[in-house]
This record gives sequence, structure tokens and C-alpha cells, in this order.
Amino acid sequence: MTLHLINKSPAKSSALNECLSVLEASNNSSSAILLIEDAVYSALKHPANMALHEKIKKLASPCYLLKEDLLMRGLHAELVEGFTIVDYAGFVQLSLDFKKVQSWS
Amino acid sequence: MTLHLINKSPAKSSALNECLSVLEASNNSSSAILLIEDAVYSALKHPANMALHEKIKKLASPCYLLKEDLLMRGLHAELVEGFTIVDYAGFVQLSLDFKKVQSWS
Amino acid sequence: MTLKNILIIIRQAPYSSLLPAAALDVLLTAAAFEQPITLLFMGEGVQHLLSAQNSTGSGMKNISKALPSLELYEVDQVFMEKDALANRKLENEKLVLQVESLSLNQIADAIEKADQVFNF
Amino acid sequence: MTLKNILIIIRQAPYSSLLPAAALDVLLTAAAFEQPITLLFMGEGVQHLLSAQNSTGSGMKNISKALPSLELYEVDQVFMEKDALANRKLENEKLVLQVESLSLNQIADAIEKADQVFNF
Amino acid sequence: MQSFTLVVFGAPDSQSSSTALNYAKAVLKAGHHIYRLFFYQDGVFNACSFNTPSQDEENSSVNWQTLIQEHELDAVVCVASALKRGIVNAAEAERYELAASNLRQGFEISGLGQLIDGVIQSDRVVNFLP
Amino acid sequence: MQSFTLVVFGAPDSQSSSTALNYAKAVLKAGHHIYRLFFYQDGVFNACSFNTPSQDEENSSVNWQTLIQEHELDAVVCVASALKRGIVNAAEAERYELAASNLRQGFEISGLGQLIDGVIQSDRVVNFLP
Repeated sequence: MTLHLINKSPAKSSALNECLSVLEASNNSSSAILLIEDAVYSALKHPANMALHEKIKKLASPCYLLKEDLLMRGLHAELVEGFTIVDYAGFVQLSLDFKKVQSWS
Repeated sequence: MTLHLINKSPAKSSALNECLSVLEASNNSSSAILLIEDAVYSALKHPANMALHEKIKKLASPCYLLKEDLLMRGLHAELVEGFTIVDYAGFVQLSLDFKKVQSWS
Repeated sequence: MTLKNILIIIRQAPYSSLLPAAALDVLLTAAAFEQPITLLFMGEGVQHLLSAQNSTGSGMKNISKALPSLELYEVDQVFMEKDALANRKLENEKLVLQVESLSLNQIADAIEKADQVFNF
Repeated sequence: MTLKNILIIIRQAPYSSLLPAAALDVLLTAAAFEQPITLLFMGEGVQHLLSAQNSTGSGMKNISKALPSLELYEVDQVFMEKDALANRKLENEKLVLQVESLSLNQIADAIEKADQVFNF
Repeated sequence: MQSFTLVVFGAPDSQSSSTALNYAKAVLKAGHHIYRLFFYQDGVFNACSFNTPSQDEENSSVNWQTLIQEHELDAVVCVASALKRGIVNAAEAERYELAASNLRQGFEISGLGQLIDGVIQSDRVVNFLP
Repeated sequence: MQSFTLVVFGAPDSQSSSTALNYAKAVLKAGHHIYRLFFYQDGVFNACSFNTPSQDEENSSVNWQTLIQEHELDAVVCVASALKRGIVNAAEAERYELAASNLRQGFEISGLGQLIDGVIQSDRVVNFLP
């Protein structure tokens, strides 16, 4: 029942990786991840991101990307599948859909 | 003829990895690496550091650690071999032994 | 007064960031408000527990010195991530306080149980 | 006046740090001092070259807009790390300017040749 | 209608301050209530009245002030973070014998207790980490 | 005797500001010359005179000032970085109609040209990145 908010590129922080490890180990699948700011680079088909993408694919929890942060970075087509794109209104709604928001840096 | 100065933990920056890739590809072996601040964590025998240690072992260039930054972090025994420890006086001398200092963040 | 279960996670290495010190400040303030608090060291954050840290002359604040006195503030729920020290081959180092280890599954439970998580 | 070969490397991703903007400021000042300058985009830094960046309404400065005018300042030595776009599967994206690619070996040479490197 | 406390950790020119500002606008647009903005660590620089960025750059500090004043938001600046970084109100300027206050109008200096109060009183607390 | 220019990118409470200060001391102790200290980006906060950290913390800004004054070092604060962050000298305070200057004594505000001059004039330039 937690929205996990991550804002760093996987090249700069192990936040997404650690968050995925916790969610994998969890008995509860009713959480979600929202990638904002530089964390949207996690969705690039970079070989360095492959292990993350494998983990995300196996996860029961959904993984979101913030639209405005993709547009800012000029990222459109070349993203890996399996992410859902939301805008700021969606970000606010997700914050309410879950019981709490936990930020990772 | 360059002293490469790196100050970030390998968990937070690809600086050391990118620096090693450049030095590997270089025809010239008269450079060195000095790890300061959080970069001294690169010397921990953490499984995540193994690929870096392999690269460092193969490198002709020496790799230094700043003593004061090790002490601050309480790191003594449990470091991988192959590094030379210098203090601030040594850091200044290394800056002069090479033609220039290039900082990576 | 409403009570909120507050989980504070320290994930940043010592001296690399001001966030761990901020986490302790939040913890002490929450304790003053008599909220139920849990403190967890995760990932690189476990390195705050190493007792050999000597920051004299560095100009940097060493927050590990404040950890043994947490009990005085009645903060007794202090944990670290299992294997985080062992992975770094630091399992034989002396620690500033003895804390229980939590598996990733237990960490997931702690997060689930909390009303608010400050993950610094 | 003494001339120094200055190599400026942009390695940080757009919007993640103020360092890339600082690198451009250093570059323009060095150009005003008529120093020989080389600019290189490495690693995540290559993403500054993507022309589809739209930061309108974000409040953030988009430095890619300044890149096409570098020629006006007689900065014509602009390169990027070979494969850095391809590794990110961004090789088909439109770029704000066409730049030559350098292999790691050529990057090592450029570093060797420089009198001073600003690696931001 | 739900109530939010936002914790702003980022300096004016950081991405995270800009994200927090956009999020705050989206919260208000959706008809929800902002119980408190809490400026913490480098986030306190958003409350500095001396900032004068060049004309081609946004003045994030002014953007926050506009939002705060238009919606009469409670905008608290952490006192310990602020003093350490040289942001003072009139009372502190006098106490520390500094030449002037540089706290921007609309912001108020207070303690970390206001953050814990935010945790207790609001439906959601969102941290915008640096 | 060799000459050094040090570029300080880190705020007063950052590790990189502290490293730069320790390095500067080691340069002088080894009998070398510091041609210039250049405070850039968040490094300009080291030149703020309003900083009042709590008593259990070092005042890095005062530590820099002490070193600068004892050794009569040339300590330049980047004007663009400073204005953006609300650090002003008396002339700028007047120009932008701010209540006071908050530039600490010993520091001088100037342009990035002083950094390039450092590159041209000194034997070594060392960047202490954030």
C-alpha cells in the first residue's frame, strides 16, 4: 500500500535496485513505483539497465514514469515496455491511491 | 601524465568505471588514480566492486587511497589489495608528480 | 494526540550527504512528540555503525557518536539490513551499538506497518 | 599570452546537476580568452545532444539550446563518446548538432594532449 | 478533499525544488489542500530574498513566493537549516548581529516540530529529496 | 615552489569543501604557493557572512576566512554563482536594492575570467567537485 517515489538515475543511485529487492521480498503486492526526474532514464534500453528491467517485469507491482520528465529529456520512442506514463495530475492521484508515499534518493 | 581524482562511491557514480575504461584504452601508462572522499569505498571487498577490482589489477597505472578519508570512515583492515595509501602531503606531491590533475564526479 | 508509526531509513554513507544527520534530527523531534519510531540502517547506511570512525580534524560531523544515546530518547527500535555489513566484508568490525538485523522480507513488513517513512 | 589546451568533458545528464551549465560557462569564458578548446560529451552527458528536449514550464534551464551557437564562438572541436548514444538505444534520435565520435582510445589521447581538463 | 504536507529539500535551481513546485500546483488544481510546505536543508534557499538570478533563468524563489501568497499557504522554513545557511528573519538578524534579514516575505521560520505536526495532521506527506 | 589554483564547488557543510580546505593547508605546509582560490557554484556559500551553524558544528566559512587572512590568499567568488545564490557585496546590494551585503571579509567577487587566468598562470589547477 506504498507508492515508492524514486528520482535518481540508476547510474547515480542504487535506490531503484534496493526498492525492487524489498518489493520482491515482500508478501504483499499492493505497492507501486513511480520514477521521476533522472529516474526516468531507468526505462532506457541501456545494457546496464537490463537487470533492473528483468526485476520489474517479474514484479506484481506496477511501475510508472512521469510524463513531464520524459518530455524534458527528449525521450519518446526508445523506452523499454512495461511502464505506464502519468502526468502531474496522475502523480497526485497515485499519491492518494496508496496509503503513503515513500521517497528514495 | 594525468592524476585522475575521483570522489564518489561506486554506488553513486560511474566515474571510476569510466575512468578505468579510458585508461585501459590508452596507449600510455604513465597516469594514476587517487580515490578520495566516498570513492575510498571502492576498495571494500563488496561483491559489487569485483569488476572494478579486476580492472584495477590489470592496469599498469597505480591506484591510491587518501588516508584521512579511510580513517574518517573507520575503514582499516578489510580493504582489497593493490592500493597505495597516501596522506594530504602525498596528495599534494602526487598533484605535482603528474602533469595535471583531472577531477571526476 | 494521533500517533503515527514513523519509520526512518538511513541509506546514505557517512559524510557523503547531509541526509543522515537530517534523519536523526527528524527522529529526535518525532521522539519529542512521543510518536512510535523505528530506525533502520540500509545499504551503504550501515557504515554509520562502524565505531572506528575518526573524523578529528576533518571538519565533518560524525553522527555515529550520537547513536549510542538514542536509548535515552526511548528509541529502542533500531535495526540494520541483514547482510549489508557482510556484503561489504565489514562483519567483524566493532559497532557503536548492537542492533538486530532485518531480512528484506522483514524490511518490507516494517515499511508496510509504518504510517510514514522518511528514507534519507 | 600563454595558450593552454583546455578540454571540457560533460558527463552529467541534463537537469540532474548544475555542472553541465557550469562547463558551458567555463567554455565560453575560455573562448573569450582565446584559449584552444575541445568539448566532449561522455556517458550520460551525450543526452544533452537530444533535440526533442522540451523543458517548457518545468522551470529548468535547457542548455542544449545553447549548443548550436558554439560555432559562433569559434568552438569547433566538439565530440561525443562513441557508442554512448547507441548503448542507450538513442542512436536514431535527432541531435541539436552533428558531432564527431571519439573512441575511448581517442578520448585518452585528447586527455593526454590537454593542459587542463574540466570534467563536469 | 485530502490534505498534503510537502517537504522541499532542493535548492532553487535543483530539479527537486522544481518537481515539488509543479506537484504543489497539481495538488491545488485537483482541489486538494496543502496543509504545509516545509523547507528543509538546501530547500531553505528557496526562502532567500537576496537571490538575483540572471534574466534568462527562472527565479524559483519568486515562483514559490507567488504560489504561497496566491493560495495563502503555510510555508515553514526549518530554523536550524536556515541559520546554518545564512537565511535569517529580522529577530535572528538582530540576535546574531547580522546587517539585515534575508527571509523572503510569505515564508516563516520555525522548528522541525512543524514537520512532525505535518505528519500527524495531514493525509499525505511527500518528501522531495535532493 | 609551484603555484596552485583550487576551485571549490562544495557548500560549507559538504565533504568537498572540507577536502579543498585540507588540501590548501597541505599545499602551503609543503612550501608551495596558492595563486588563487576560486569559489564556484555552491562553493560561493563559503563566502557568506550570515552563516551561523550550531555550536557543535564547524563553521567552514570562518575556517576558510582564517586561512585566507593568515596567508593573504587571493579568494575569488564567482559573481554569477553568487548573485544567483543571494551572496552580494556592498556594490551589488546597492545595485539590486537589497538590505545589506553578506559577503564575508577576505573574499572578493569577480568573474569566471579569474578562473581562466588561474589556468593560464598557475602550475596546477585542482577542481574539488561537489
